[in-house]
Amino acid sequence: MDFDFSDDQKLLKESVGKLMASRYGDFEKRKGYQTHTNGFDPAVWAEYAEAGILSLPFSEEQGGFGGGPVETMIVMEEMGTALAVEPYLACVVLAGAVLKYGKADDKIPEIATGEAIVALANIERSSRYDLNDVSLPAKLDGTAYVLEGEKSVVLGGGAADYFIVATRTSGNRRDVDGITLLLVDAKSPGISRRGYPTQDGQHAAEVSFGSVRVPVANVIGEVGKGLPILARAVDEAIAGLCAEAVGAMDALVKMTVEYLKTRKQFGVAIGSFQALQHRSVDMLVMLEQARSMAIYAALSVDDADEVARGNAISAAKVQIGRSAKFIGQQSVQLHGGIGVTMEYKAGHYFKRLTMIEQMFGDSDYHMRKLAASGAAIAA
Amino acid sequence: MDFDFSDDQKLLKESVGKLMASRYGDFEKRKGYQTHTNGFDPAVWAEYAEAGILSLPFSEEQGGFGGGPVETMIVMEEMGTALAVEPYLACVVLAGAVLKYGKADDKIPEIATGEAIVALANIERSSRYDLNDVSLPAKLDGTAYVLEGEKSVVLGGGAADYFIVATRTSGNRRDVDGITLLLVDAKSPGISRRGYPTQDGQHAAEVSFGSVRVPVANVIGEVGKGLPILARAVDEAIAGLCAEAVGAMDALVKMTVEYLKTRKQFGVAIGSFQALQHRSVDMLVMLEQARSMAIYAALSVDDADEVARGNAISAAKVQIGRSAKFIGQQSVQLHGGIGVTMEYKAGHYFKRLTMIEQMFGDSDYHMRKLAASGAAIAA
Amino acid sequence: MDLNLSAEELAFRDEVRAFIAAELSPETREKLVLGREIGKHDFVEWQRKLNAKGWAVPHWPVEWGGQNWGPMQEYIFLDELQQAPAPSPLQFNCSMVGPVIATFGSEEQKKKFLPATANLDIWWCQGFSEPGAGSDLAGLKTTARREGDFYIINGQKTWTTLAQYADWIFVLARTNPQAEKKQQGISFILVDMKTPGVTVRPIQLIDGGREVNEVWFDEVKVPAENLVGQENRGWDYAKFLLTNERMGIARIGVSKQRIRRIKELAKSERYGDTQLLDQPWFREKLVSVEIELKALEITQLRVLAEARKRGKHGEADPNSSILKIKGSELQQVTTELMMDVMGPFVLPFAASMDDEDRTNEPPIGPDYAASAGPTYFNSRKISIYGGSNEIQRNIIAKAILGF
Amino acid sequence: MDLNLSAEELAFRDEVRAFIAAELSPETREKLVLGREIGKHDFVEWQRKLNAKGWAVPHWPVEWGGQNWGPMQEYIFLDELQQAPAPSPLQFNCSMVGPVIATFGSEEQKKKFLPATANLDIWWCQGFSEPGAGSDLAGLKTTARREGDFYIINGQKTWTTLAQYADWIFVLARTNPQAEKKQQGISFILVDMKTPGVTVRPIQLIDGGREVNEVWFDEVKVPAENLVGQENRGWDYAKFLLTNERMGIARIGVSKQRIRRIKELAKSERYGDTQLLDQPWFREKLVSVEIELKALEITQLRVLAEARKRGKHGEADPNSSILKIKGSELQQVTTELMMDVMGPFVLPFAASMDDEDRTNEPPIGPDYAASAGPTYFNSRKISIYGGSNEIQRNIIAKAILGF
Repeated sequence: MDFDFSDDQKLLKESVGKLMASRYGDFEKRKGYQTHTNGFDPAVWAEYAEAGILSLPFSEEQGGFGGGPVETMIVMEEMGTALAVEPYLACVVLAGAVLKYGKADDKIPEIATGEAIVALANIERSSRYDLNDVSLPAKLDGTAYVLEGEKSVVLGGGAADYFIVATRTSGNRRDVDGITLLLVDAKSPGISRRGYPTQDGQHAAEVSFGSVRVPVANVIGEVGKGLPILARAVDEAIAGLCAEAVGAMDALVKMTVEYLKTRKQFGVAIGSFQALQHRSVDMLVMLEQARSMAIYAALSVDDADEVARGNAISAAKVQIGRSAKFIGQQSVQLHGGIGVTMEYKAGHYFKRLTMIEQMFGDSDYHMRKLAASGAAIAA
Repeated sequence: MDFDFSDDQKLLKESVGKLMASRYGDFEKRKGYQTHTNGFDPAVWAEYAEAGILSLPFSEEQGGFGGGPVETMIVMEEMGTALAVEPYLACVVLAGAVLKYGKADDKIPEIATGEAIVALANIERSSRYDLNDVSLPAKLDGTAYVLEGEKSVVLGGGAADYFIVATRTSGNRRDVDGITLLLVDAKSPGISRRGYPTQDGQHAAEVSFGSVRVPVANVIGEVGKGLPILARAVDEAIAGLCAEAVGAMDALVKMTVEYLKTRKQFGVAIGSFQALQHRSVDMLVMLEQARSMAIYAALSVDDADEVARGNAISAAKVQIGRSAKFIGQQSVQLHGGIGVTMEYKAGHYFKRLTMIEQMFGDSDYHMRKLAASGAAIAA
Repeated sequence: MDLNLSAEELAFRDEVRAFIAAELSPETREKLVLGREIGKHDFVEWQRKLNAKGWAVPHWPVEWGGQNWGPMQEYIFLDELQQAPAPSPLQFNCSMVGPVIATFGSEEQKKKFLPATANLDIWWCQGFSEPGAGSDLAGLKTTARREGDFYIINGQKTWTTLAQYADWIFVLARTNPQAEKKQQGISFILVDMKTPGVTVRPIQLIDGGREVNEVWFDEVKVPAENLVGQENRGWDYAKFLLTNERMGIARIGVSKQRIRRIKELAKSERYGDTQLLDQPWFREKLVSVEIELKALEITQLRVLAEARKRGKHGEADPNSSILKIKGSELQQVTTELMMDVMGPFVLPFAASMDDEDRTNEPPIGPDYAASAGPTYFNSRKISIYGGSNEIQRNIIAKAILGF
Repeated sequence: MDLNLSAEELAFRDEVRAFIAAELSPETREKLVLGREIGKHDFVEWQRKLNAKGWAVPHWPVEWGGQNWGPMQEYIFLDELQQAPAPSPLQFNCSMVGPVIATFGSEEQKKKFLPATANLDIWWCQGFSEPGAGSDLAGLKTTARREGDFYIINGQKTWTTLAQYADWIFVLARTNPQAEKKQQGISFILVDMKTPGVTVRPIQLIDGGREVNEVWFDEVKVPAENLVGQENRGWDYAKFLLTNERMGIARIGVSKQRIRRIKELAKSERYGDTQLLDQPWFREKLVSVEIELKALEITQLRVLAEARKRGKHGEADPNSSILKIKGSELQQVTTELMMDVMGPFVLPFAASMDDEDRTNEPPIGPDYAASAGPTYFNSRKISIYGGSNEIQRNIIAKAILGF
């Protein structure tokens, strides 16, 4: 039992913290980044590359630093505190994990150096949060698969140089088998996309595939066996998202307490009112519970037992979602009017936390998944 | 739209209020009543008879006063305020309704005069809250049914002179058809019972039927068609229970607020602490919501549309259950230690409210029933 | 006791319903259904139709267009508007400044302003809140200095809803800074927004919309005849006005309409191999809110019944604070349910959401998804404005529980 | 970072587990499983077994039987006891008066009391709370008047747990009523319960049990040598003692054990045509609590890890207030789930529940149902005693959030 970071991890935390402070310490800068095409400044991305955090989760053979889930947790928590807008989660954590576990190593160096953005395209109009719910057909035609259809809410999809597309090569819409992951060059003929900001100031895209030909060599993992890779990668992304949420919640709780101490009404700081103090305490309790579960998620994501891994990740997502909702809503409430304005940071934390709750399955979804799995949470 | 009582109803409220105050104004008296066999004092019951409240819900032809659901609401609310221990709900409201809707008028005068206690025996070991879950067989043998089996948690069963027994005369355990209600003399050979206090200081009994013969003339309603009568009677009992809960909650909220104003800690009345004031306000809000739904239940129980009636009653039971739990728990919490002692009244309200939540289906049960019914709550 | 509407009430409800069905512009209705902002044009067109029917200002004195309705009729009317859904008559005009002028204003003010206010020929906004005084309204700092026949106003107002459409603003300003208590020495003054020195700066809210504003007053010269009632008595008029605001504070019709809409959408939204509405967990969430809403509706009706007994111009009923707390919570929770319907499509932000004039971009995902997130974000204000729910709890603790 | 137990910790856990399995009386265990009260005999027998093994007072100084365990080992030990379930060593002896005597007592006191306290040859109870001073402990009024070589004690204590079994009581009494602050002038005195003038009156709790008492002191004459430490310094010793009490305050093992039990029962409980445990809604309720419990367990471990860093006798960690709040809520909610299992059989009250010696009456309904209601009722005290959850929030607001 050990909750300490190693010396390397402490260094990492410090250096990422510094980097994020320099890029995001002034909240106005963030607004500037968002005005770039695809919602982030490539210069910041290049800095990430230089600082080594784009290569962090990849092995040395893959051109990376061999960081594990704890390292990802450290980076993501700092991203959460900063409310960073770059597609780190989408490209490095999520798509990166697909490449890693799909043993498609050749694109990893391009991610690690910042040369290429890779985005996972798996959501369809009716799939909601079910990873097995994939219809988009990939029909074999000689040495290529031909893709036809649409993918939605592709995180980081506007800037993507490559898409990892979850396609159906056999079976029916919700079958577990028959899902094939294909690496698709975003410049392939027949691809069109529409990028847009998301509610929380990040970016995503709708992507259409019109008779897009993809060489069979671009299969990630094995044909028809894409789901376990997808599930593993999404679990890793959820663990990262949990850490991001903790960073955001921690910052938001601090900000709210600070506000209560300085904001005066009726001649006194409103933080002198017991009801508001107790509310703040309840927020702190929710934060600490969330922090514990983010750690749990990070330390469970490498669990060899897939069911145990999935359960741990679902449990963490539920706690994070509940805490995020409570802390987000209460922070806005305690701030009063200013909490719902665009110019003030608290509302942006609230929006990001709200979207985190919705991503990769909301709390209800993961509760039901856990209840159905029948396995207890590991004691 | 009218929330006023008629003049007669106002008189009723006043007279029942006075009666209950004289019997229960001193909380020690209640403890005395509980020491009687079957947990209540027959003298108090006789007073109820004299005051006319035992005959209240029955028509004049049945020897009653023709009171409707609003009159029952008035009486039950006063019973709740007083924390009365007599089997009014069990005998007059619940069993009385079975007799009324089963058109078995001949026993009603005995209830109305206080001569006889009638109790409904429908719960079995595995039935939980499902009224259709009836196994106890009644086999026709000549001109009698022969009953064999056990009934549990028969409210008022210790004192009962007659039981109304839900029996299975055809079909399988959970079939909707084939349930027959029989009026059974408690002195019939083969009946044994074991009375006991309930958690809230009321009384119930386990009853066994060993080859008990019941004349076919004692069928209430029609053979095999007992369920709708049962359902109607239970809905009426739930409406009454909702009113009782409102009486208890109202008294408990008042008591708690009074306590907060007088109890001193750290040199001040603890009611000066904002967090406790706001908690009291939340209790009040829950009380007013419950009061509204108790009214809704009373005014819906005569609804000719069975589905609408059932939905209204379920909705009321859910709100009452939620309010009762919140108010009960918070009252005890705000009282501190004294709230969990037997000698102080608050804990007894809490216990009664807890059992009310469990009776005739808890909030979860009625939520699921509503969700499954598909019909929206009447707008 | 009877929960049913009387025959007259039913007839009235049907009349309102028929009128809305016949008169409300389908475009306005669609914007409301889709959760989009409605623009000035929607408000004005609709209010003029209501005014033509005599329904824009039913609670005003009869000589100025009032209908002498009881609280129940007023409630039915508002509830039908909310459920339609249709815009309510602009509250700044009809529930706020109108009744104040009608009650405390001079004859000249009544003639000049009331008909135009009822017909939305003048659009009013409310100059009460200030940056330093949120829940502590009486702590306001804006001043009105008397100079001859004029007041010179200086200061800043904030959270001024739809000031960008407004022709006039009613302002609370301090005319006697030496007054003993902060509630004293405040006056209620009407200001033409075109007066030099008035500046409006929009505040963008987190949903992307720009419904509120800051309004700056820099040596704004206002004729003294624009003072309503007596100098230094403005706090009394503001209190009177805020009492008026409380009718329909729970906005039950809005929540009802949203729940109905959610059911409609959940019927067509696919969930695995079923429809979303077939999922027991989803139905239980809906039912759970419906129960509370039904309870609140009856609580609302009970408060109204009491109001009817007290007569028209009673004191503010502290029970309306209960309606505010629970009503705001339920409005907020329905917006959460709406997000549940959307699944991943809650994420995309439609840039065109913050403009009154839509671009022609197709929606991302289902066309009803775009407003779910913004509506949720925006709904957080409901428990903040008009006296935060914490302030409402203070009111109840004091006025009802006697702490 | 690593959430797994180390090899040593695992070995220790297994050793504790094996010891409990081999030594705990099945009757004691069954009472705990069924939620019945355990009697004096159960406590004494078990604690003597633990003491023989050297585990009754592991956190005491080594010379008095301590084991020099770290916080993690102490936690594992307690958690295993709670999960077994087995009684914990009597906290009044082991976590309260024992450490105070060992730290502040005279050599004579140590020799006289510590071995007997560890072996439960002396049963201690705690004389702190008074009727007028609940959360405001320092407001106590009991006095100890010095007369020659004696103190004369007068006053009333309340909420004295298991005083009916106690041989001795440790009392906080006011020795200097003139002290400036209420925390000053208090002394910590040991009193033989057999001293004339000591009267114990049981208080029945709403579950029917009689675990707490009032203890009256009427001119009780106590040798002055029974003063612990210095006169008028009792408040410091009490604070020291209350810090000790906080280890395991969340009682996660108790909640874990109850959840396991609920699952077991729900597997055999019929629900319609299935088992209760097959009902999705029931599973979701369970999972919901399990998630929070898992989170709390890790929070607990994080607090322990900090404690390990700070070393053994650090200040009270205000984070333990978080553990108290959440831990009490979860204990309470598991008792609600247990009632859910019972359905209608939660109603019957078994008269024999309040006696240590059971009558031989058969149970009403399933034998495990009788304790569900009483356990729920009784559990409400958990958020009240040891500093109510409101007090814990005050502590956190001040000590962590800096209000």
